[in-house]
Amino acid sequence: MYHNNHCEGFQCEQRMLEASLGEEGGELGVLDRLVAWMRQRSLFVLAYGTGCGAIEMRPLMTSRFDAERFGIIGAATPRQADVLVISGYLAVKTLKRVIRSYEQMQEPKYVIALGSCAINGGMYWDSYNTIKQVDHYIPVDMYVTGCMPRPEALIEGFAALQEKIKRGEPGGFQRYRENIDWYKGNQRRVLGDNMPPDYTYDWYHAGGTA
Amino acid sequence: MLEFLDSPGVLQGIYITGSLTLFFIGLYGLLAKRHLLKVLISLAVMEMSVYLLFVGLATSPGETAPILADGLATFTGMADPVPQALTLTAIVIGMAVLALGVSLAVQYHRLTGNADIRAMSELKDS
Amino acid sequence: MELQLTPVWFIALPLLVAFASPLWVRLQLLMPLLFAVPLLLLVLAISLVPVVRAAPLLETIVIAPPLGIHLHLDAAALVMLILFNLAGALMAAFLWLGDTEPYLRGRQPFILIMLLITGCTGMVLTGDLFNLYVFLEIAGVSAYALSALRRDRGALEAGLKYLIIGSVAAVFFLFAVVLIYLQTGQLNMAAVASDFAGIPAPMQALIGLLLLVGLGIKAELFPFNFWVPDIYRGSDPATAALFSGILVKAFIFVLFHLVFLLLADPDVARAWLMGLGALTMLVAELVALRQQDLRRMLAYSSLGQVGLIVLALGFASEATTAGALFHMVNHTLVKLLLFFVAALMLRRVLSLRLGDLHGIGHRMPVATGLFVLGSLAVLGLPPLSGFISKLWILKGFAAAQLFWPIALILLAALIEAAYYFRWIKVFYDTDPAKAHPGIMAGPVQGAPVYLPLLLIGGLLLLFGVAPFLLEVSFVEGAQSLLAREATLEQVLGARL
Amino acid sequence: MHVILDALAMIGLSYVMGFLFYGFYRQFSARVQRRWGPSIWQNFFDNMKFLLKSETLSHGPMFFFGPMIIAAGAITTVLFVPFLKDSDWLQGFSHSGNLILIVYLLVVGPLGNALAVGSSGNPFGVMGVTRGLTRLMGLEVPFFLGLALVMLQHETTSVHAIMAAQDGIAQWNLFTNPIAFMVILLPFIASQNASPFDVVGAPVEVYAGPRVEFGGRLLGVLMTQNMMMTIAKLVLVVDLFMGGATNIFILIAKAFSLFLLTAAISLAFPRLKTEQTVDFFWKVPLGLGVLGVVATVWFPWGA
Amino acid sequence: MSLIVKMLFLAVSLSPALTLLVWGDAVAWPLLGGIELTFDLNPVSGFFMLLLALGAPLVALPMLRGAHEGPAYGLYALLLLGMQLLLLAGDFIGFFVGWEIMTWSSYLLLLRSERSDLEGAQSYILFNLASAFLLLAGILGFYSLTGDFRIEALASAGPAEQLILAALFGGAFLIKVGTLPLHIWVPRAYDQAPDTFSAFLSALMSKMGIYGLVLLPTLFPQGLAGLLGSLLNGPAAGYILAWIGVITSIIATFKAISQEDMKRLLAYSSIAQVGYITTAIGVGSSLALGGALFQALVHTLVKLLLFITFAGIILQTGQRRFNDLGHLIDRMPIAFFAVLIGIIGLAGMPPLPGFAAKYLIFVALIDARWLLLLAAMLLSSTAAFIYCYKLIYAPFLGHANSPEAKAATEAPWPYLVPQVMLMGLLVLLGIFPGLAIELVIDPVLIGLGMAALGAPSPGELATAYGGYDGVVLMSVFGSAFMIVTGLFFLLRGRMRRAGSAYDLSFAGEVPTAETPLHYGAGMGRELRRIPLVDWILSRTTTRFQAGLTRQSLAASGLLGGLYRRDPQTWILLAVLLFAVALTLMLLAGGL
Repeated sequence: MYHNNHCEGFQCEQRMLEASLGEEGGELGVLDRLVAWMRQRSLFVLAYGTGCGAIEMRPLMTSRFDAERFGIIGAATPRQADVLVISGYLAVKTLKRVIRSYEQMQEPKYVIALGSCAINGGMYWDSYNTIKQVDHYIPVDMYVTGCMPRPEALIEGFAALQEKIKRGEPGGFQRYRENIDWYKGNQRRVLGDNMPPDYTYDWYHAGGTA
Repeated sequence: MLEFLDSPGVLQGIYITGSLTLFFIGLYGLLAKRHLLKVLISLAVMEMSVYLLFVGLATSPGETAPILADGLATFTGMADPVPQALTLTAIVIGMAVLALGVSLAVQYHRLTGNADIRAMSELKDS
Repeated sequence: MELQLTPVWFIALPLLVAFASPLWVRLQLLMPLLFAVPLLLLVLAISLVPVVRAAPLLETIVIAPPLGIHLHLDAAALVMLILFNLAGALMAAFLWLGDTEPYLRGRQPFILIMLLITGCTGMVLTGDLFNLYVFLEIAGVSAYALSALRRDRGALEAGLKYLIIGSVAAVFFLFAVVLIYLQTGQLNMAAVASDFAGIPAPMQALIGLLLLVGLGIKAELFPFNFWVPDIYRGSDPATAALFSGILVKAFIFVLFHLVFLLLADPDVARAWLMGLGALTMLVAELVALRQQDLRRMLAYSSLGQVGLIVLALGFASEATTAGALFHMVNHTLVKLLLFFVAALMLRRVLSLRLGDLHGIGHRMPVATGLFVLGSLAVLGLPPLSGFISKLWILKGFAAAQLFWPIALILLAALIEAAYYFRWIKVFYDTDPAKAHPGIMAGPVQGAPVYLPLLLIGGLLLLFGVAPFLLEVSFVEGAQSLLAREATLEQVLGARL
Repeated sequence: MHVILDALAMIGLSYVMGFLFYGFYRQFSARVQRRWGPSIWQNFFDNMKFLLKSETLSHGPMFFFGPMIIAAGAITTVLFVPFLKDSDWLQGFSHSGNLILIVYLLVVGPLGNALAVGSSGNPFGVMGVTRGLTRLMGLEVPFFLGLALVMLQHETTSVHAIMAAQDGIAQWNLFTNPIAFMVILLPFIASQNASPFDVVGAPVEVYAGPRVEFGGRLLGVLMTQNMMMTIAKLVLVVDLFMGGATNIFILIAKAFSLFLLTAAISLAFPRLKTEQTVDFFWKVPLGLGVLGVVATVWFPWGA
Repeated sequence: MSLIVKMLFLAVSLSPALTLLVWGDAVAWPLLGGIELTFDLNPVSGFFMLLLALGAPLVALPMLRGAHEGPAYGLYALLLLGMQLLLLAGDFIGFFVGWEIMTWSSYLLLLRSERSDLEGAQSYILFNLASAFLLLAGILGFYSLTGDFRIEALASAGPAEQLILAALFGGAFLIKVGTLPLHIWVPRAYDQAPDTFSAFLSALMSKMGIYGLVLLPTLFPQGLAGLLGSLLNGPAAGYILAWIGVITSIIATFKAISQEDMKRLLAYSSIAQVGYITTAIGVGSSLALGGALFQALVHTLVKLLLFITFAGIILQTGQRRFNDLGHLIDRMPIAFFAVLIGIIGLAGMPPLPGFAAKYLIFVALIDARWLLLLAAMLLSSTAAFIYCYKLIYAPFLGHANSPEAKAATEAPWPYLVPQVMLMGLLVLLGIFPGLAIELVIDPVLIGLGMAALGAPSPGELATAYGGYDGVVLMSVFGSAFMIVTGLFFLLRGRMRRAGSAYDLSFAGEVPTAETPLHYGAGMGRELRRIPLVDWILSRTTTRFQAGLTRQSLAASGLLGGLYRRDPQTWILLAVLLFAVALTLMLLAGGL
């Protein structure tokens, strides 16, 4: 089903990581830099708590941490959101929703993996239904480690993401677009027939323009 | 002995009482009897009472029949001929009605085996 | 020998023709004659219009009134004559042209119909009370026999009921005549009228009530009209058309003729008659709401219209009287039309129950269309003639500033509409689940039978659009009906 | 040429005022909540970010045209509200319009957008539209009644004439007709889609609202028109009740003070449910309006 | 053969236009007893004749489609005849004749629908006849005062008599326009009538009631003000009428919102819209009447457009409930635009002419100082947005909910031609409200002896209270729309077409065709949580009317019992009555 599969497993990850090396913001034009600056100054976070990390996201909006001063606020629907925070472990069941929500977000869009569970399975490393590595299924732009990371760490992660956006580095969404077959293959391996609809896959393969 | 009966007042009183009695007998039969023929007979009795009343009240004692015969050339002392003529006519008509009624009743009985006026309910359909 | 065009012919000709019926049977002229005689008389009546307009015709039989019997043909009576003969001719045409049941085509119905028309004509024409009784019984007997004509259970039952109740009415009437004669020694109506005021008041009341009950039963007034639906239901629809179209009209005419003639002051009777008329109308319309049989429904509708006519005549102003006369004409035509349609439906579906007539409008479009036309006319909806006559009556009441009859008449019309349109809706029902296709399907009727129906429809429309054609007749009729003094003078003056 | 420049100036002014006012509002509310709050330009950034998104989902032509209609409606509304009194500038086409027209124009855009929401096929969006229309039904009655009191007071529907009649501060309708101002104040807040009457959009908390399916540039257009519309409404109320303005600074000052008032009220109250909103409007402001009518029209104290 | 009949029918449907164009002198037709029917065309009737001339052919066109239906054509011709008689009549009898012909011919047309049931048909004819008989009663009352049937002002009459007359006539016309609580026939009839005929009922026949209401004040020497004096700046009698109209439109609007059937919704909306007209007539000033006439004009066009369009949808899909339709926008784009234009007109939004009408009425209310009425009217007209939205959302947007809706195609051309023409007319009227005032409204006002409204330019609607310019409005809005759209495309970025209709933001879930996504029928249900709306929606007059029916049937059964007895009972009754009456009379005579 998912054709265009030139590589497999680790090789692909390597290639994907290498593809973004060596690009710098200095190469951006003035207009692009302005656009990038605007984008990093306003990040709408999809209010979607997948696991225990969601508890740590809430304080972000409160008076104590006040993420709004960085332009970070919540958004109710994926159509309006720029950032998806994978907050904690992902079950197989949740993964499908996460993928669907991610595909419904409008580019440019970014993913932050929050906590060890999302990054490498953490304490659920041998659970039968927990996703070990989120970046096998959707592209992750920023990893915030810890179990659990404090809100300050999350803000740190956001700031790093903003920095990355400002530099004009290619986001994870571009990786997703280019390696859609690999991602879909991985997703299928976990989800089996219970895959989310192929709208985005078809869109990318139809050329994805206009 | 019974001459007082000849006085017009008493005589007419008798006629009136009698015919009214007859009338009410007829009316009773009409209202209370269920057999078709009895009802028709009661009707005839009612009619009869009216004829009797008419003829009775239109005639005074001593008057003769209004027939110009046997040398009678004038109308003196004769009863008023009109009521009698009318009564005759009415009797004929009454006859005709009665005959029709009886024939219908007989046919009805033949057809349905029923002669009870209150059991005639073919037409009550609503 | 020159044949004189006198009112006697209206009575004599049908009688003669009726009694010579064996001859017509042999010559196979029954049906043509049944049609031709009323037609001839109709032509005669119409030709008499200018004559009567000049002065009422007074035809003395043997001896001059008050001793002798006389026929009195005034404008009102002429209207009724034209109506009766027109209705008779239409009825005959319907029987002749259609695929009529055999019991309506023989000698017996021929005689009976002729006698019925004769009786009604006689009642309208005669100037003598006892003669009136005779004609009343002639009409009555022929009606009893007619309603029992089919000789099945329902028809016999109807005939018997009709006979019993009709005889009671006749007894009451006869009683009144007897009392009148005993009190006044007169039988001539005009003579009685001039002496009537001299009768003691209690006796007047008794006579009045006897007359009211006797004629009320015959003329289908409210507390005395319970028999009507049964009779109409049991008779053949075509004969019911005659009862509703001719017989009732004759009795209403007689009732009011007597009232207007006998009472110097019609106010005495006004309250009674208007009250009874209004009651008749409202009760009948209300009861009709629930009817499930077309004939019963038409019977109640007939009662309602009778109530309206009595209400209008009872008021006795010129406009309402003229309107009522016009309404009589309309009602006769309409009821002929409706009962004829009912007859046609009965022949086709073999039932006239509401449930069996679902969707008949799609199978008998012309007949149902005519039914709709008739309904509109009977409801008094323009542009049909029923509207004009109702308007005339209502206008009479309005001009007299009397508003309760207007309210009642309109209310009754609304109730009437409720059931007529219910039937129409059922006729045009498109729900196939309710329709009974093919059950009890009788033969399809030929086209000619629709001719008299279409003619009636045309007349209804014509009188509705151009009522001025008839206006003079009705106004003169009303005037002659109300002109007590002039009539007395004319009749009694002829004696002197 | 003058007309075009004037129109562009009005559009620009209303946009700039719009994002600044909103930015101020966010900061103000942050300070009330003892936060630092975003920069005053934050709304501009948000809006620009959306307008510069590289991907925009569309559910069909009507979905696309809805935001266009609402934006056109906002621009039309702005152009029919006179911003300045006794000036050739910032008048737009207000001489061809009147107060009732403006009140109706305020609704044109949202209805056009409602079509787009429906076209998306998302039931949550339609639910939001219904809520919005219901709230509109509630607020419009007292709002219009208050405006009608003003129109009756000056016997005209022309905004210019009403503005011209308020010469000095003593003639401000705010003072000559305080009941009318009180009647319209809360409906006015609701028409700004501000708390406590903001359950329609239900930002952040509820997965519903008319904008549920909009993203990218279309959402940017919606945000733009929202800011402009807010300013148009503010200026309208300034014109009607605060005597209008003779130059831009006075205009900004008056509009800002009015905005401060409404913002303060907004921040002080929690959100109402839709039916509570409607019931509230039909009871309190409308009741006040009826009292106002009785007091000023049926039994006028002046006469 | 059938083609010739159809062409003939089309020609007949043009007869109102012909009458309007070539009518010469007055025509008189003697009836009897000094009653003479006179027919003439005056400016007031000319206005309504114009509506008829516009509507009749447009309704006739879709009727021609399909099988040849002789009786329907005939009845339609009769209906047109009746309405023309009504409009031309110079006397009450002619008016009544036309009124009744209209009533029964439309009833018979109604019967031709397969959907018509006994209840609906009965309520249609009975309410209309009740209206007619009230009218007749009023006419007779008028006659008893003047001795004449001509339609002209009463010369002299006491205040009580004037009030009774006004109540009778008013009652008649209010039933016809479907005022609450006498409206129950309207939704039933509009729902059950043949689909194209509903357009005629709503657009044109309700206008005859309006015609009557417009004529009503002219019967009295000082108009409505002469009845009960004046209140604030308007007639007190009109204040009552106006409240009747407004309450009607409020309740009908909420009822409309709660409907689940397209035609029933339109029916209630029709009641509401005509309620506005009633209100405006109640105000009675020249501004208000101008507004009323304008509203009548707009409502005619809008309802023709909407009913014909929905008739087309029902023809193509066979579905009429909001639940069963959806997403027809791609398959029936012309119908979509027709409904769009229609609801904009219905809601009275600028720039379409519905706004002009509302504007005039609002200004008239302010002028009369009847502000509470204004508020109430505004309530109904903003609540109308909800049903307008439902009207376009449920059939055209959202998701297709039945196989028919998924496969529908655009309606055939006899449906589309009227739609396109009406859309064009509405847009034109919206751009040039002043033109309509000059050409159509002012002659009527002058004919009624009122001040003309006037219009400085074709695009401008001007009143003493200010006005607006339709041309400017339309061009500003149009250019703004184009500029915004153009700018949008200048921005960088791509548009992405949703992969499927079910590609929805649905809380991470994946909706499918089985998911209940259509919000059409349920829309407005949550309004019941508002106490006032709940109170309105939970009340209905059907129960009262059913009770009335039951009671009259019970009375019928009770009285009918007398007729079901045997002959002996009848005779007994007669004799008893005779005896009682005799006793009474003797007693009365003796005493």
